[in-house]
Amino acid sequence: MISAYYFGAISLILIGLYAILVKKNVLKMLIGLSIMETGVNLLLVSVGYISGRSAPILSEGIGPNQAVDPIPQALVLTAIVIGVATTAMALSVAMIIYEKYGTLNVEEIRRLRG
Amino acid sequence: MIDWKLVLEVIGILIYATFMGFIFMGIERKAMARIQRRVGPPIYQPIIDTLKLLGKKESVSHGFIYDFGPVFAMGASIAALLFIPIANFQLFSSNADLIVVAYLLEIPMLGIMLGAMSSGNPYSALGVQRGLLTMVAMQLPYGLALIALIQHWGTFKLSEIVALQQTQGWSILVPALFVAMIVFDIVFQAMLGLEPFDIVSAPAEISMGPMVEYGGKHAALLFTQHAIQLFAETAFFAVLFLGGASNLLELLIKQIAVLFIAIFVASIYPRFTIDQAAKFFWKWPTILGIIAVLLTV
Amino acid sequence: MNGQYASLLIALPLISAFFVPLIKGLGKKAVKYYLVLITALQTGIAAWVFQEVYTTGKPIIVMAGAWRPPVGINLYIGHFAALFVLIVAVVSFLMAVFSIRAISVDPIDKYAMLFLLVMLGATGMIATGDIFNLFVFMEITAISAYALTAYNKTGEAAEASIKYIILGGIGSSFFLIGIALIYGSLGTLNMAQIAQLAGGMDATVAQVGLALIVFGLAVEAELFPLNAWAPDAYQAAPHPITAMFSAFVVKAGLYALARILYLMQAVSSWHSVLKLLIIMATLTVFVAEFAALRQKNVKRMIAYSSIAQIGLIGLAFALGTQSGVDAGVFHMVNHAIVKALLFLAVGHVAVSLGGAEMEKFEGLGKRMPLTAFAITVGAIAAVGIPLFNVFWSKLRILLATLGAGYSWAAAVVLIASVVEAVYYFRLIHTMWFAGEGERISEGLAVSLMLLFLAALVIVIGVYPDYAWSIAQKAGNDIFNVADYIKNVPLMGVGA
Amino acid sequence: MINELMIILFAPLIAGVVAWALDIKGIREAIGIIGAAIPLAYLVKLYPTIIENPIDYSITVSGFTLQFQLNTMSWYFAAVASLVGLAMAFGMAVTSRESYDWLFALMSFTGVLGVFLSQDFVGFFLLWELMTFASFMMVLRRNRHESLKYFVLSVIGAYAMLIAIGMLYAKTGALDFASIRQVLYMDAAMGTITTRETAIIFGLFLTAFGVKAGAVPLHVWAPGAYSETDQSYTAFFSGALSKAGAYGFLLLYILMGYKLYAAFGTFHNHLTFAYIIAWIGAITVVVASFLAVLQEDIRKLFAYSSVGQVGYILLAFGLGSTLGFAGGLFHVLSHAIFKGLFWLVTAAIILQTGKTQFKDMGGLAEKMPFTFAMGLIAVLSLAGIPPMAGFASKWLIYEAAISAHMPLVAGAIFLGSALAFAYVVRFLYAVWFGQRPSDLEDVKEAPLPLLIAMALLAIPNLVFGVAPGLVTQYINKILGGEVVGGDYYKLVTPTGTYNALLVTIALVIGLAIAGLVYIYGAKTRKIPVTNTYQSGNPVTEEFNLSIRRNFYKPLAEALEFWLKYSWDRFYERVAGMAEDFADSLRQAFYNGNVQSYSWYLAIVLLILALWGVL
Repeated sequence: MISAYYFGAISLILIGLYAILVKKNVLKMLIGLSIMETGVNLLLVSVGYISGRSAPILSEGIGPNQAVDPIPQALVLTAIVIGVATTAMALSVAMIIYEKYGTLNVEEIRRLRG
Repeated sequence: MIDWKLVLEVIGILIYATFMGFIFMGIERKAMARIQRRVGPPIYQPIIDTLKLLGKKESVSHGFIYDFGPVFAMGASIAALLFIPIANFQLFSSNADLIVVAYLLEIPMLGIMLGAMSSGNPYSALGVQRGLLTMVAMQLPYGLALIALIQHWGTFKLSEIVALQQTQGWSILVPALFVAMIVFDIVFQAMLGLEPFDIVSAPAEISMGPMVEYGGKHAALLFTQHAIQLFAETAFFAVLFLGGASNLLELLIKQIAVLFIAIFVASIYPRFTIDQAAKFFWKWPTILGIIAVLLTV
Repeated sequence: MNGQYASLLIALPLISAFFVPLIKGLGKKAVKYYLVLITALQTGIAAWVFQEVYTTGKPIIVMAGAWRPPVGINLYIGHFAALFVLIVAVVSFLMAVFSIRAISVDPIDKYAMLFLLVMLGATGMIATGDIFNLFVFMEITAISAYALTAYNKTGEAAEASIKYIILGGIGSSFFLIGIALIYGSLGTLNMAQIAQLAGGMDATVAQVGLALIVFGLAVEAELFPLNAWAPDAYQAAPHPITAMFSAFVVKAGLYALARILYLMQAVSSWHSVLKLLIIMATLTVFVAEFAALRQKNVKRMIAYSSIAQIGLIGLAFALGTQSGVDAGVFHMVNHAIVKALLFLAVGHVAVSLGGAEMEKFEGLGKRMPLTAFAITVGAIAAVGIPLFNVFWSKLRILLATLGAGYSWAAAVVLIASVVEAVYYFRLIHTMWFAGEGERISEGLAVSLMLLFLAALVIVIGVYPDYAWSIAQKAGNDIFNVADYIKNVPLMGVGA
Repeated sequence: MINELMIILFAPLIAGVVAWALDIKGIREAIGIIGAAIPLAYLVKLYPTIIENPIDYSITVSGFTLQFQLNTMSWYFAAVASLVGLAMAFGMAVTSRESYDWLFALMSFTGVLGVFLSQDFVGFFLLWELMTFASFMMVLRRNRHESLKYFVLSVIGAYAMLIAIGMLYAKTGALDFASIRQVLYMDAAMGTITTRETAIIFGLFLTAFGVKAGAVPLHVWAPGAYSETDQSYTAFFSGALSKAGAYGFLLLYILMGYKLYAAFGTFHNHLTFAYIIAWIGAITVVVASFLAVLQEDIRKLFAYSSVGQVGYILLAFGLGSTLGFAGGLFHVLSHAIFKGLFWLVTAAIILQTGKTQFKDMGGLAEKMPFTFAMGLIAVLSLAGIPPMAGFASKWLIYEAAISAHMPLVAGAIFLGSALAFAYVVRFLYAVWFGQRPSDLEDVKEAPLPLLIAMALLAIPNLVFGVAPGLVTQYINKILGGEVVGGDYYKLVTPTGTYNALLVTIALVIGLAIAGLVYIYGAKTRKIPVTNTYQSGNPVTEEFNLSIRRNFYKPLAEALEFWLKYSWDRFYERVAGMAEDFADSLRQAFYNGNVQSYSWYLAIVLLILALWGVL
């Protein structure tokens, strides 16, 4: 049942994680975050995939047995919307940081500590 | 209901003890003198001194506590005496045991100090300090010696100890108690305030220490107290270690023997300073005391 | 008024959130009072639901769109949910009243909307019976929390918010992966059905799925290595929001963690997950308490103390015994009250004296005696002194921990609470016995609220029976999964 | 009708809250005193009933049933605490200026009564914590550092007890004393609780009660806590609260005695666990007494002396023989009365002179005669001079120690009581006699309520001194058996007798004779103290002729090898290290960098992954 898509999804997640852990620039970290979210969404969709079946749009030719499992796709829709909202929120906060700190380097954004 | 026989005995013993106490002080002075090859005053000299002091026209007082001190000291000595079995007269000794008598013998110290402190004289304050320190120093070995004794005989009551010693032989015959006797003897030296430990009233340094302010009848009171104390302590020593006595004469001989040991030691040794005394007491006598105690447990 | 009106709990904040821009036209003051009105309404409904559930004893099941589970999403308002929805509503109401005075930064309508969304999210997380729905509500809460943290538009607020976003983002992504795995193997999203089928999953997928879900929720529930964002978020957020954070936002995450944990009891590696959680919870208590020891900023200090107490609740839940869960719920209730009281009071001081540094608190007893008294009651209660409410729940938790055999965990928690006593009493000493100052006027509304909360603390402390019985029913609701499954009318269809 | 036990227990707390709330000068004191008097009144009223059978009462709070019982032993401890509490209330009427003091003093009073009366561990722990908290708040007002030191140590003790309670609860499934005793009694044979666990539980209880009683390694809080609070409250603090620690040790015997015996056996025919307690007591007596002698501050001196005296009680309980218990229980009473009296005398001195160091005081005997008389009674009692209660209890402890074949422990008592004598006379000299500093010329006698308080505690010293039988008869009832024979005036033990009345009569005879000799001597001329050695001209300030300051310098020199080590400095270093560790931990972990925070998440993921594989 482990199909190729899982490896794709997991590698995307790891790339995203790598970006967050290594890149010093906040924007790059946010990009990493959204890559990870896409990876998760891919995983979510591939969970519902049944090979050899078509998209779950019921029309005359395609019944419940010919279509793939529709629920994960519904979930992914919500997840994508949430991803977008989070990224938009993050970018607006990043703008405030740049305005106030004058830098986006993660090392320097450390006023709140200890 | 007062049994008159006991009252008579008490009065008789008190007079006898005071008289013998003065004689002991006389002997002490006389023996010291003879050792230093001088003639020394007659044995009854202390009695004359006390009577002279009592005869003085007026004496100085510094307030109520100053007077209360010597009175309390003498009273305590008398009380202590009443609880020691003097030869065949039991007096009150059946009502108290070793620990009570040991504490009663220490109350006069408090009386003298009360008087000395209230006199406000710095020398007397120094005397009080030294008296307290000596007492603190000697208390541990003193306690250990008493504990060894009690553990061996298994009882606290003086009368029973005397009875046991009559039957089973004096305590000094028992090896462990002999060690205890040595410890007790060193402590005894300090209790009497004789030479190596007479730091309390070191004549040269702080001129008679606590007694410096005393004169007239206060001094007389203190002299009589010292006499009774001397008699009581020697009797205590005799009762504990030398098997008490069936009659007064035998007790007297033992008391004088004990006194002479103390005098001989006193006339040889120079005076300790107070912290040397403390260190000394907590070294040798305490070790000996612990040995005696462990042997008898 | 049958059970269906309970869905208003979710609907009301949502609808009123979208009406806010209209109210904005009437002026800034109107928005604030509107907020107070809505939260008051929400409290009314929540109180009615609480009374309904606790008298009838049966949970209220609300089915979205009348679809019966597992096809439709259902709200399961059992004893715990009823209790905690009421707490969410009450604390939101109090903070709404406090916001009137505390919030001066201009886009007040945005604040009102986000405030309602946070309340909605928390209520949703507690009430939902479907794990994806749980994820959605968690994201709603999270995003509005990110926005509210950055609301003050200062450098620190933005920094705190970015930290919260990145860590929260990672956490929720892994949570979603966990859901994907569980959906993949069980084919259902409804919690009751998952509980039924959990035994059948194959071991590795179950273990990885459970671990990832627990990891995702642990980030939200501030367990040890994952709670680095929490102190900054608490410190930088506006004062009413910090109180809401500690009173219920984090607790909703903790509840979700506990709910899923106990649902997946049948999973083979359940006990090793519990052991891991116990270690993390104990470390949370230990690190947070020691971190609070030499704090200069009182708000950050109380944030650490709140994290530690939440770690303690996490420990109670992770014990896996009925007494542990009951104690944990009781501590949740007490902690919500005490921390709401403390953050409200500290916020009030920060608002009136301009800042929450320790110097501002010197001689507070003379300048703001009522607030100082409130902080003292809160601090003494938080330390766990008898005749105050937290004592009973802390005692219960420790007895449960020792009962479950984790004496080392109890020892660590107790050492940590000694440290907690030290820094709280240092604060009390600075307030009452150091420093000078003449008395300044304290707002009537805030004072009333402080007195109400302080009175609540002492009343529960002196007579804890009623609170304990509620906590027991709520604890049973989480622990006893069998009757959770029985209550949910499953249609019996499924992969 | 509310049960009497509840009235006894909560009267002080309610009075304290009302006094704090009302906060009107006159009424506050009245309520406080009434609140403190109610327990004593009820206890006296209930005395006849508890002789036959104990009174029980239980309430259920949040699922726990708190049981309270007034039996002979709890009545004894409660009566001692109430007596000292009443004296404290009278004292505080004068010395305390804040309603804050009343609230917490009376709260700790309720705490201590609760500790003595409760029959189950939840109630015991709850009231123990309440007592600790209330007494801590009394000290917090005046000195933050000392109070925190006190609170941290006693809270560590309390939490150690909580862990022990938890472990017992886990093993026996019960929380109330009766069933725990039953289960442990039977368990001694089966041994479901392993020796190691019993050792841990015993160690934890030892720390808990050791902290409260002030046993040596844990006594560091005592000097600071006792001196940094309203002095008349300290009378109660050291008179009654330290007894809670001693009561704890008794509890240890009652609950786990047989189990501990079974677990640890005997060490040349002494119960091993009792032997440990005895030696803790002995070391406490010696160390605390030596420290007390070298103190320069009057409050510190009495604080260390309290620690030493409680050491006597622990020592007595540690002997394990019934005579030891009798001596310990008697000493609980005598310590409460003479130490309470000492603290009230200190309160009077500090109230009138405002001085606390010995070097500033002196020559107060004429200025404050009544306080001096009370001080003298307390001195005689503490030093153990025969006609006083102090001697009777100390005598019993001697008897018990030596007849229990613990010679070295008995030696420690001898040394301890000598040191007690030394520091008590030092107190007499430094405060009452010698050269009076010029600024103390206008000192007046202490106000009336304080004098009443002192009298309240002085009378029992004399009464129980001359008639110790009153106390020992009651103690026999507690221990259930003819432990100490003899009638009201005579104590008879298997190995010794002490007739208190006869000793008093002998002293009176002696004083009479000496008095006669004194009166028939010449008349005396009163001369003021100052012109004894200055031949009349006034003694000026800078020509200080008193050795009040470091009175025992030689002793300090003799001991300076030992004085290098101090538990206090050790604990301060440990606390400092803990705080630095906390600081470094915080700096390291919360370093503010989002990246490192993400690394923490990644590490946890790694652990999950590895752990999954393991």
